[in-house]
Amino acid sequence: MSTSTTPAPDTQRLAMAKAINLGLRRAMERDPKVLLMGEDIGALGGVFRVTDGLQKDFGGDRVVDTPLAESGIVGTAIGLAVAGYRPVCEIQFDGFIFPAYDQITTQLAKLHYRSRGAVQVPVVIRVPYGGGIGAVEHHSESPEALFAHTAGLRVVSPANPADAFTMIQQAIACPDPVLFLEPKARYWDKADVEVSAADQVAGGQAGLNTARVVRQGSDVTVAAYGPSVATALRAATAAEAEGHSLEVLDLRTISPIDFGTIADSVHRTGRLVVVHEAPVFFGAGAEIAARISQECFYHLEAPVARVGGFHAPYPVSKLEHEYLPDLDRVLHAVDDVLAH
Amino acid sequence: MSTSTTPAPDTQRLAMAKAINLGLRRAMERDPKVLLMGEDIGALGGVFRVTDGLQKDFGGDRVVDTPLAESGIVGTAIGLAVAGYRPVCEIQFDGFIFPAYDQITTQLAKLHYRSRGAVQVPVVIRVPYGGGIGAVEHHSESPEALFAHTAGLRVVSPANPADAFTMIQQAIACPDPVLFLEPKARYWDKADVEVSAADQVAGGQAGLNTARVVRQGSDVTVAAYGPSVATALRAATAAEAEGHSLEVLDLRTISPIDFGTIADSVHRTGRLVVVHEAPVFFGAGAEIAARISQECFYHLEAPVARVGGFHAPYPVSKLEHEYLPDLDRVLHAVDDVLAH
Amino acid sequence: MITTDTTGAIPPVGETDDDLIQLLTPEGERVYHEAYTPRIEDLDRAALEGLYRDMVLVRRFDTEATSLQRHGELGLWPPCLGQEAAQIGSGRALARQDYAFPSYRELGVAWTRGVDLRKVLHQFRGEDHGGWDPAEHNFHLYTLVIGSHALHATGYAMGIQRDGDVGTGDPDRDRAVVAYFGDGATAQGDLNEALTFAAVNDSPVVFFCQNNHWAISEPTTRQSRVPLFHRGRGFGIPSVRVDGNDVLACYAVTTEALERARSGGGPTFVEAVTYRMGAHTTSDDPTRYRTKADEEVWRRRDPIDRLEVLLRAEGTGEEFFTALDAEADELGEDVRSYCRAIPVPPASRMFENVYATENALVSTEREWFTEYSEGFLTEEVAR
Amino acid sequence: MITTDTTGAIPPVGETDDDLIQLLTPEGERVYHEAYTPRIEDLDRAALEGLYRDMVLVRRFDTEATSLQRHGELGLWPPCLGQEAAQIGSGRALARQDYAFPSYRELGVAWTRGVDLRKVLHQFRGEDHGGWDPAEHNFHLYTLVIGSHALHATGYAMGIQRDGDVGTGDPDRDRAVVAYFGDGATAQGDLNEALTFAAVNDSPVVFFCQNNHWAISEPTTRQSRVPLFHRGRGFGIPSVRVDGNDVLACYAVTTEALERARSGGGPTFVEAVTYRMGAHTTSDDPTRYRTKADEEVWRRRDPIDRLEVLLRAEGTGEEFFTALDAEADELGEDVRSYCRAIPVPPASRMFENVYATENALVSTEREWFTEYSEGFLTEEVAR
Ligand SMILES: Cc1ncc(C[n+]2csc(CCOP(=O)(O)OP(=O)(O)O)c2C)c(N)n1
Ligand SMILES: Cc1ncc(C[n+]2csc(CCOP(=O)(O)OP(=O)(O)O)c2C)c(N)n1
Ligand SMILES: [Mg+2]
Ligand SMILES: [Mg+2]
Repeated sequence: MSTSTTPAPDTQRLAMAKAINLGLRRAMERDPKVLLMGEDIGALGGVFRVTDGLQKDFGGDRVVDTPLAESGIVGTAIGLAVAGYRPVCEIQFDGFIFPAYDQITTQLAKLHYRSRGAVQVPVVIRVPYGGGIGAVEHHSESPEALFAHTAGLRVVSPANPADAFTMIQQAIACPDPVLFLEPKARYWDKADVEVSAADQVAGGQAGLNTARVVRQGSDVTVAAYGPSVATALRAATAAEAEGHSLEVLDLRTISPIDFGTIADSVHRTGRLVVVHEAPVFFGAGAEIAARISQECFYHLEAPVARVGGFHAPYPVSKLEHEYLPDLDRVLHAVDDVLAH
Repeated sequence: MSTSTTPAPDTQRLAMAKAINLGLRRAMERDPKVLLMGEDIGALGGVFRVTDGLQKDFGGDRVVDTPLAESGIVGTAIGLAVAGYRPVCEIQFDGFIFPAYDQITTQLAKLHYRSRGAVQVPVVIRVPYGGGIGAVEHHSESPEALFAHTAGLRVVSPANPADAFTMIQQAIACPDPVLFLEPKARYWDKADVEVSAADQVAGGQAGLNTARVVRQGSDVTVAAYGPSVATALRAATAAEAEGHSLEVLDLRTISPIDFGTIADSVHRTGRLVVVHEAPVFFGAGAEIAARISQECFYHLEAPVARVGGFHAPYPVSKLEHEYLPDLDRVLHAVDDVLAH
Repeated sequence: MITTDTTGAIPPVGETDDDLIQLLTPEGERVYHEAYTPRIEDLDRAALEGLYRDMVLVRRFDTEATSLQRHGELGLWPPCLGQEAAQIGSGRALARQDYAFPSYRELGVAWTRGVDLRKVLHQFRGEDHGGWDPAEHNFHLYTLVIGSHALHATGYAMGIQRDGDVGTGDPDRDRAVVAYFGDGATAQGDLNEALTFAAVNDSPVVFFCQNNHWAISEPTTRQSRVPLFHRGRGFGIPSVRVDGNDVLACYAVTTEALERARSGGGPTFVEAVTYRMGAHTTSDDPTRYRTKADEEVWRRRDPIDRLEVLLRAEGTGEEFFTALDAEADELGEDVRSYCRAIPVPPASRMFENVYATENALVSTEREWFTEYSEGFLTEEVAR
Repeated sequence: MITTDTTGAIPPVGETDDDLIQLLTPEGERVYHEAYTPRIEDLDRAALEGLYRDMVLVRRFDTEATSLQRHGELGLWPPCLGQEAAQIGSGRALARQDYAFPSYRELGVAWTRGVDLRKVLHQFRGEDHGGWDPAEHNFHLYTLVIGSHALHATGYAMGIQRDGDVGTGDPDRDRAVVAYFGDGATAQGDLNEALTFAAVNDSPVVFFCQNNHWAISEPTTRQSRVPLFHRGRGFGIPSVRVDGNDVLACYAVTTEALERARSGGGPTFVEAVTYRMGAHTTSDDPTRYRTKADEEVWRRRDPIDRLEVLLRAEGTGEEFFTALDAEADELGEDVRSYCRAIPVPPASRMFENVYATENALVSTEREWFTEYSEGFLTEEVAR
């Protein structure tokens, strides 16, 4: 269904929410088996309007307003996938994915394995995640570590509109189930997106496997993903003023993790700070610190620092900016690793 | 309700399943608010017979055969706790806890916090976990990391009958919710249990907070918990024959982790191997390696080694002994850290 | 299900109106019902005026909260506009010792439980996840994860059974629980598991479903093929459908259900057919999924208007309404000043009550944070 | 619910027997039913003999598997003993293009889908998590997490709708799905969510509940106050209760339900009242929770015996039974030798099919394991 002629580059300035919307549209145009399911994704276009206009154009059978039941959404998506469809589920907020936890971890993640490859379940689960938008309880969580421990699932998170546009299409094209975490605080950030590249990039899987160096530097490596990449980049700018050169990595994928790119960078800088919003305890930073401490044992000049949420439920919104790792917390960690 | 006279020590030789049974009995005798809930725990005494005889002695209102619904079990236990009860839920097998995941992580773990201390939910969730018994799918999993990331829950696992007897009573006495992971492969292991100590030990909380050195050594620290402690001890014996002195720690608690005891040991040995059955990727070993690599940066003579399950669903039982970390895998890691 | 006729007779509510219990029509006329009229015989005029006052004050508070959100004083507000009869009628049926588990829109129920409504603002201002002590009012905290509290309610009811506070015949002792939830919640597994647990244990719990026709943008037809009270019957639970905009009928059916529960008859399922007259929350935009005409139909079925007609017909004088207006105005002003004065909590609050016991990890992180914040302050000062 | 009278007339099944559809009594006599007798008119004697053969061979296989477990050749076996009529009757109603989602006891259904039953042994020998290609037989893998596959079945049915294979009138095209589950499963949230999704989408799925009176040690009264087919009705789904030990009635009601589904009429809920004559699995000990007398009552309602009586009464000769015995014996012997010959899979299998695509983490771990195992071999050789 993809054309072999390369269209002239077509660049649009898009907010991330809109970039995902366009990526979904491209995927639906390309493959009639792609369908969207979730609560309020039809006429309303989703609470973040990510599916805006899609039901109008593709109809209620392909953009399905489901009953209010997350386990039901993922469970029926599995059945649809067995029947040859490529369902893209929307979970309305991070905190509401847990009723579907059993279907995701014991069913979706394992069906390919337990059928010894006979059954593929190319289900994508889109989740607006992370904090910073002043929301009430259960609307600001970062659950990635709770899924990355389970084999069979891919866990990814774009940090900018261009990656969001590409990666959502790669996720849909991928034969594995993908948990697609959308940093909701970044939904309105705008950037140039090369929308003509859709067909080519969607074929590849780079965004689902590899990290990317988004700023080069020589003193300290700062590895982040999703909403924290912007924080890391701001920290790098601020550090520069103080004479420190930070290399910023956008990990993009949390399962698998592209350890190679991290190790390469650490071989050069000798220092690593990992940043994420999720609690530090048992978070992605633990896995990264463990692995890099091992692989770069003789290169690390300071212990790997982890900057993230505290071991406490996500706080009330009036306190979330104390809870979330911000510019200052990242710089504090940078100072720490440099002091070693 | 506890008496102040200390009875003469009374030691019985008990299998772990029986030790837990006796611990439950003591807790129920001591506090009429303690009640047990789960599938098949009444007349059948549970599929592992851990609740054997308790319904007969305490009645169907205190040993409740519930409908077949794990979310319902934990959800109603929360309500019972709000009403002043201390429910002890049994989840029949590790692989069946996930339908209750939402109730455990978004409700049980958070109620004390969100009510700013007004509501306590002293619910214990008992789960036979881990592999090695030749079972079919979903009956051999080690889900501890999937719960330790969530604040508000305590996650513990006894490794021997004496701790099992004490810790189950401490868990029930604890005002926090506790995930109590029982290493099912060790249910039939027997040891001497000082059963007269019940009242005293149940008052304390040591088993819910601290690790224990179960074998002293000087070359390498091996930290394990639950079913892997026996493996670590066997490895220590084997290593001794080859001239290596291993110090074995029984962590006992996975949330919180007693980093102090681990760091103390590593300060002496300079080397650490962490062993658990759960997959290594995002497992408890990651958190331990990350923290110890930081705290003992100048004491570690080799990177922390992690020995555990692979990033794959738990395999068929004919292959589980290839999957599970065994004596040889532990020794292999010991050799590795010693070779550094 | 939605009728768009906005003229002439007010269309009947719902599809299977034969089943709908109604004691007060939208036009404000009493309807006689053999089983339920006797249950409101104790409601004299003062009591009716009390119910009216409840609804008016709750609506005023609710309207103020919505406008506080518009002015940036609250992060979010889920209005209960239009659902006052369902909430006040059922809430006033509860005895002091009964217990209610709300969802997140039960402002009216909170009022009947004696909760200072201003406490409800804290959560939506982002200052507290709760705001009141549940035990003080026998009114649980709001639960935002749809459906999950129905299990808590059922468990609490199982606790009442174990306390022996069911079927003793002592009106001060026997107790029951009410779980409040919406039409959307009926699709959740947890809600259905609660029905199973309550049914097989004969637990004293009333499942009070406010079918307000919408779960955000989805009409009730996306959650069920048939009226929702059928659901309860499928679990062997006595179930009734009531006009949720009729405060008298809501009071009557809840009274009956609570009596059944307290006396050992087990659970009841109530479907109160009402309408969410406002947006889902202040973040929502209903124009995307429903028409003004639909809303207009339901405006004409307003729960407060019809009781006013009845009261006036039965002799309540203008003074009552004037005095109530003044009381509402006062309440409104007070709410605004109270809300603006809610202080930002100290950052250390983040680390409090994570556990009920000392926890080494929390202590370590709190200490780090304190040092970090202080160092930060020092730095700032130094600059 | 359990009757302990073991003499005299065989007690009727269930509590509300008026509702129970039965076409063949435990005594082997035909019962006329206006709606359902016409649905078995196409079953001539050869067809009845076929159903009988199905049940006998499945039972023999099942008995062999139980005994293989006792001899240590299988890790576990969940016998379907006593449930043959429910499984064969419903399974034979399926068309080739229909799809079935079993739980873990549906040996009889597997047989009707053309699955080589020996493949089912692999899972219980601990050699495979599955054992067959679902697409080859339109028979999904066993699902051990209770209730979860009901959602998969519903989703598959939603796929059929999107394929346009419902209501075309073309008997080779229209398709439907059957979800098999037990009485215990009705308590799970997922099962109830499946009923909601199927109902609001009018999806072509039959919910076939084998109420075998037990969920391990818990009687059905711990899962429901009322007969389980009420549950379906609560969701607005047409629901029937059938004698699950009557292969003819099971065939008839499933045929009707599938027709409704294929023609666009949406889901049906079937409660087949049967009995788990054996242990829950070979690990279970039913003497702890039920009496021999209870079991004896149900032995007298055996689904195979009653069809034998009918067949003999309607002219099937001894040769048929003798030949079938021989066939069963042959099958039994073959099963034993097959089972013992199942090879232990290579350890590398652990790393296969974790993902459908290349995954760096899996590759790294597989490589490590290969090296580690080889090193180990080398060491062994060296010693
Ligand atoms: C488990 C879960 N999923 C999704 C949401 C997001 N959400 C909040 S309210 C709502 C609709 C609820 O509808 P209903 O139950 O009818 O109650 P109403 O809002 O109408 O009072 C949704 C989908 C949630 N809070 N919890
Ligand atoms: C979610 C889940 N919880 C618990 C179990 C353990 N378990 C296996 S079978 C069973 C009883 C099932 O009863 P029922 O649904 O009536 O089916 P039957 O075994 O009678 O065929 C239980 C509790 C499970 N497999 N899955
Ligand atoms: Mg609603
Ligand atoms: Mg059963």
